[in-house]
Amino acid sequence: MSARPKTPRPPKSAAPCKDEDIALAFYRQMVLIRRFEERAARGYAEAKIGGYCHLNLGEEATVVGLMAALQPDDYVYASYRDHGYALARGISPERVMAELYGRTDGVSKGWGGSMHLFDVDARLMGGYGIVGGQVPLATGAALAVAHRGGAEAVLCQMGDGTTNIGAFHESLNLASLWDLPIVFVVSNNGLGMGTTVEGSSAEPDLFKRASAYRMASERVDGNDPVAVHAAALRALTHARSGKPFLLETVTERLKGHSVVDPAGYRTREQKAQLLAGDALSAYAARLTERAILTDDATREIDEAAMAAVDASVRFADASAHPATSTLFDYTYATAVPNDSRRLPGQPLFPAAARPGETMSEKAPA
Amino acid sequence: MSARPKTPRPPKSAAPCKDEDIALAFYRQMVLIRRFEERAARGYAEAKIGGYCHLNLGEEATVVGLMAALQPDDYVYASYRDHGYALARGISPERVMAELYGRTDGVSKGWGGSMHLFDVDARLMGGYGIVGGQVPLATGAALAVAHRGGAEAVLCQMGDGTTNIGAFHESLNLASLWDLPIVFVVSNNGLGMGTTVEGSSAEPDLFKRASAYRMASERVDGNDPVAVHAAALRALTHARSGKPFLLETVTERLKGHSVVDPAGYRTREQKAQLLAGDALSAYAARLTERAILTDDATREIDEAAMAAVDASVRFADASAHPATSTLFDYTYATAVPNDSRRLPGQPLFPAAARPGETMSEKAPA
Amino acid sequence: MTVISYRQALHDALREEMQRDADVLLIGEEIGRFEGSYKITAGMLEEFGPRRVRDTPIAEEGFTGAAIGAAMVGLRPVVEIMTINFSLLAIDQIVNHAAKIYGMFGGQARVPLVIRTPGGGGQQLGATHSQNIELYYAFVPGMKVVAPSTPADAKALMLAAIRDDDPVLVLENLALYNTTGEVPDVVEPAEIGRAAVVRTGSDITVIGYSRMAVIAREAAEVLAREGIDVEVIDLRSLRPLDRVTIVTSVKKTSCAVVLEDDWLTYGIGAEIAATISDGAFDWLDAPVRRVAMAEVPMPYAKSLEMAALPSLADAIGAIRATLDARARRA
Amino acid sequence: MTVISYRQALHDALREEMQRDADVLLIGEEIGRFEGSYKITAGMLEEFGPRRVRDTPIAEEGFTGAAIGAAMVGLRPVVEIMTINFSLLAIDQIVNHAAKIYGMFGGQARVPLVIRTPGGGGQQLGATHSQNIELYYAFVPGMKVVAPSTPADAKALMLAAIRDDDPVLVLENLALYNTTGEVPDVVEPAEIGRAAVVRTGSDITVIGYSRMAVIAREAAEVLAREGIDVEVIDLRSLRPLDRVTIVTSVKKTSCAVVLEDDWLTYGIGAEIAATISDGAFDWLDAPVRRVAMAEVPMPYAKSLEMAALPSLADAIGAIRATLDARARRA
Ligand SMILES: Cc1ncc(C[n+]2csc(CCOP(=O)(O)OP(=O)(O)O)c2C)c(N)n1
Ligand SMILES: Cc1ncc(C[n+]2csc(CCOP(=O)(O)OP(=O)(O)O)c2C)c(N)n1
Ligand SMILES: [Mg+2]
Ligand SMILES: [Mg+2]
Repeated sequence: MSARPKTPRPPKSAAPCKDEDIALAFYRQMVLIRRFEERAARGYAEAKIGGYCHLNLGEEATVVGLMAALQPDDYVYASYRDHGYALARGISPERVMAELYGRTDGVSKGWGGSMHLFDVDARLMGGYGIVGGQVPLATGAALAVAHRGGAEAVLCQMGDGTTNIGAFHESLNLASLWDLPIVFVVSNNGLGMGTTVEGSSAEPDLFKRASAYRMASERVDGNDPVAVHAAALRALTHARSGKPFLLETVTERLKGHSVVDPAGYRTREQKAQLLAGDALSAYAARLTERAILTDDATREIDEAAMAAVDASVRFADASAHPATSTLFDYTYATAVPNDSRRLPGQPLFPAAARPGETMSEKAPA
Repeated sequence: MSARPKTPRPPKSAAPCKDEDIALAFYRQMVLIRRFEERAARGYAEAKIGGYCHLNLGEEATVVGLMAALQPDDYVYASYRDHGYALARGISPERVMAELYGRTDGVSKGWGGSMHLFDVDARLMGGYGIVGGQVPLATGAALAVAHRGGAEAVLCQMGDGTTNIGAFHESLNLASLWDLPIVFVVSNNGLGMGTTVEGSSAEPDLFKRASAYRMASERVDGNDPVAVHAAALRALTHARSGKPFLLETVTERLKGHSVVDPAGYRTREQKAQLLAGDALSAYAARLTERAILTDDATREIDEAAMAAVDASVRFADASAHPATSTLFDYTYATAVPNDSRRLPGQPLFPAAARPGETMSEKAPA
Repeated sequence: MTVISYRQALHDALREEMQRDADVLLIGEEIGRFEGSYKITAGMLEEFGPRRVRDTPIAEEGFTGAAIGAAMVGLRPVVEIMTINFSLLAIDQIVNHAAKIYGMFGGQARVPLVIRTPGGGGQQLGATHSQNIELYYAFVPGMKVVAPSTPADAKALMLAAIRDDDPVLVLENLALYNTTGEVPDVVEPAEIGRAAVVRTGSDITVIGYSRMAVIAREAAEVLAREGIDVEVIDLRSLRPLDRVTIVTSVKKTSCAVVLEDDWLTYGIGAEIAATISDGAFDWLDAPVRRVAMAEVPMPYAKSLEMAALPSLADAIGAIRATLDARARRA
Repeated sequence: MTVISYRQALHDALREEMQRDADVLLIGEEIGRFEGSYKITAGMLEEFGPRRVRDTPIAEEGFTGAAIGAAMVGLRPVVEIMTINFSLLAIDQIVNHAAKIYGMFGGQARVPLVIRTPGGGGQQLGATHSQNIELYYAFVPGMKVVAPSTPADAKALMLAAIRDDDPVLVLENLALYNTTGEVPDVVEPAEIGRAAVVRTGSDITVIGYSRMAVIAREAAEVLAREGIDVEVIDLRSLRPLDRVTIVTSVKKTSCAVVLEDDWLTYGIGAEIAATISDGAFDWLDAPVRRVAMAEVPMPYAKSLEMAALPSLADAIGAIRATLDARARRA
């Protein structure tokens, strides 16, 4: 394995302690995510980024509030809409952008892409492209913690639409039955792709679904990072005592489902309204009003974010594409004989000698 | 198709109207099911019946109360524990037993066996061996009814353990979202195979799970056929108005999970207690007390049931085994070219002539 | 004849059947308001309304199962599963229910269901979104599986699938949606279960389906310029599999290459190769070569993805090598 | 050496690993209080307690996924899926998650998971409970799939599977649980990915796995009495597939028969036949014959089930026919 930059495990006391400092730190992270996501959209348009690319635009408050509530040893499982979670968990924008670019210095070494960010040091246990796929996995990580009597908790993030899939039901039941230290977070941005919560969930008050598992739950304003942070802390405390929790954060998705979706199912007015009521500017206004944020600070924070994002692009662009020779490196962790390592153009059997001729003793791939 | 006995569609007014008559009719059916199931267990021991064989012993009151509440045109989907449902739906014991025997006169022509009873005339839309498999299907049948604006309802029976599988969640959500005319019935016999409801469902008050879908629900004493009948009528009325319903009937499984299960996880005392508190004898006692049932009637009913069951065995035994030539009859409803109709011992290609020789023009199977 | 896209052909087939038969309805995620992830159902909600164009929750097992149940009771649902990868969430309903109901109940209930779903890689979608797992359905008696490679076949096979009384999986392909081709003004439903010799040739038989049938035709054209005369078979139907057409061709050409977009070991091509090696045993002058995807979880990085996916160059290389192998044995 | 049953061998392997390594735990439906549907885990709950022997709700996707997640964080769960038919409920977690996690995240997380599950028909369990769909897992890069046919292999392969850092599916078989055989007192883990020549012979190669490897040995014994010398290969590992052992044998015998308990078209045997026809092309003197299940939803009736399942007689018939086919060409 190449020596790649590691995500420093944040010291336990890293969180700023004064309210204003916390508020500012949240704002700073929110701006970083906003700028990063805007830059990612541009990278996609430039064909530097491929595949599906889902942004946290509009959801920054939820992302930042949640991640701030975690201890360094806690585990995070996320959906494919995971860039912000990675950044807020302390992973460098460089390594996140490099992953979006599909390069060797990316968090997942270019194997995962936008939907599959993973960092073992940050205990970010992956973004997952299969809707709901992360939910049983996160439940299992919590089972492992409980099995070993650990003090960690697991945070499992998912979207609103994800509450309708079977894995959600099976996992919440297991977590409750087995008293697992896990917080299920539903980032309710009101939409699946274009389908509304009301159009897909017979109980649109999603947090109420926890009652089917005798699980505690709460709904919080997902546009307020401080409120999310406080709710997440409560939920995590609950979880650490062996009682899983369902937390619903109500937020908005500013743009289309993924960067290629023009969101034609929204009217022009709706789009304008969304941008106007945007949580980031609302939060900035609140902080300015409370004199926590000055115009200078706003500018400085924005510039710092832009600089970090620009640096991430330079880093990503400079990072190497994975070499074809590494294609077979990650099929198995435990090597076994007869693993097939054959490129599409290669024959299954090397042109063999015929009966009577001397045989090539090369093993088939 | 051979001319096989059809299940007569019961006339709408067939249900007896006086309370006592109803009570007696229920008792009569319960006894028939009891005797049939006991005989099925014997048939299994005699190796006349194969595969898995799950009995309704102890659940007769639930079965009879539910089926009595249906209109002739309503659809029934059931789990593999389906013998009683078939009988109470009016299918002749002969054709049910013949199916258990795997014979051509069986309801499913010997193709289904104990777990897969189906009768298109009785609108018994199948027993299903995959736990929860029937739940989306039944939901879809209700969708078809709603789509056509029909007046029928669908009754979907399942066990308590089945409420933990994803399909349950997805289906109840769909049914509620789409206002479908369906009653989901959970026959809660307290156990999966040997696992208790408390050991498998974080919310053991199973009917409460309906709230996760804003669905109405109710729990009823599943050992009282009259109570089940009344509750089912309420639920069906609700469903016909486009509001799905979840009905939980609390009952007991007298014996093992299937006929081969000695139920070693129950103590001798528990077993004795179960037999003592058996719903059939309790119901008989109640009817006797209310002078609805006399000793003579008890005897007559029992003898009639035994006679019917004996006749069913004779019928089944006399019915033909499906001929091997019919093996390929039911792979497809719409015939298509190149369907593979090959027995295991047959070559894929008939011994072909070699180049130069005259070719056999037979198509490969 | 008009030249339209594969996407349009699918759309047209759906629309015509919706107009023709009130029992046909569309069910799937985001097919209505969002107009379909790949826009096959664009405009359908507006034309046919929400009762016949059912947007569903994210619940593949539930809504696929519901479609099967609706089919049992006489509707003719067409389900969209957004990509074939997600069909794994619904496979119990498809394999254990849709494919079994007709047989398991002795022919008492039919399941006139269509499942439309695209396969295809090459879009940097990563390991879970780049699989070609049509094998899972083609393997199952009771299922029918068709895999058109042209707009004309897309339309004709979709029409056939909708009118068929059995569950039919129609394998679409992400990489083909924007390809175009001639489609007759009036299209008859195709016969499910027939392969097509889409180019006659005498030197070698190349067999493909879906995207790889397109690659096969392209390879044939390239090689034709060198005087190599390739016969191309487009399987069109994976179940039933038309062995006669394949074997008949190889008896003529005496060698064959199979192109497939799935993994080699146990892939669709294994059956094709085994079928040829058996049915044309005495005619075959070189081993049947298979060109398939590298056997790895598909990486996101473009460099790796390109290395893992079979290409036109791979196809041409394999054809040449097979002709060489025959020559060596001649 | 002791003679024990296949069931006992599996049980012993699990028990020894549970004793050896506290990270090993058992997860599945009815494995504790009920002692397992097929009693492989009898006594385990009592010995190891409910934290290490986890009875689950009926939720294949949930508990299999949870086991995968626990494996990601370092436990070594052994999941029982009651029969392979029910694995379709969990296949998204197995194929889209267990098999992908190591690669998709660039090697950062391992999934040391075992899935134990029996296949096998012949018990009149009907269409949904009689399938042999190991193909679905053997097809997937990232998975390992082993299929023991003897008590000794059952133990050795189970030990290997538990100690392996990748997801391994151990295919058991309903019809083999009560079969017996010699097992060494101390068993070393087997090497996953190796087939075994379990009987050497010179006339023909017969290849099988799981129950059909037993049938292969029986057929060899019957034919030996007539002087026909059959070489028998037990695949043991379906993924990776040991092509070298297969091809080497056929180069010696020059003809082969494949026995499989799944459906013929696209079944496991297709790959074996294709592999032989390619790798031993110039040595092969007759087409590779496959003996497989009839391609129907399995009927319940005994008469039909027996007709649909491959038998010893079918195997013997195919071997004779293949020897004849070779003789005709000699
Ligand atoms: C099993 C599965 N089905 C469908 C999809 C396609 N899909 C990707 S995202 C998405 C919508 C998810 O909505 P939600 O859970 O609310 O998350 P959000 O995107 O709003 O964060 C869908 C349907 C998928 N990836 N996986
Ligand atoms: C998907 C699936 N998983 C597991 C099984 C094995 N199985 C058959 S019945 C059963 C228990 C079902 O319990 P419940 O739903 O309470 O129904 P009951 O048998 O008590 O009527 C199990 C686990 C199965 N048939 N299908
Ligand atoms: Mg959403
Ligand atoms: Mg039960």
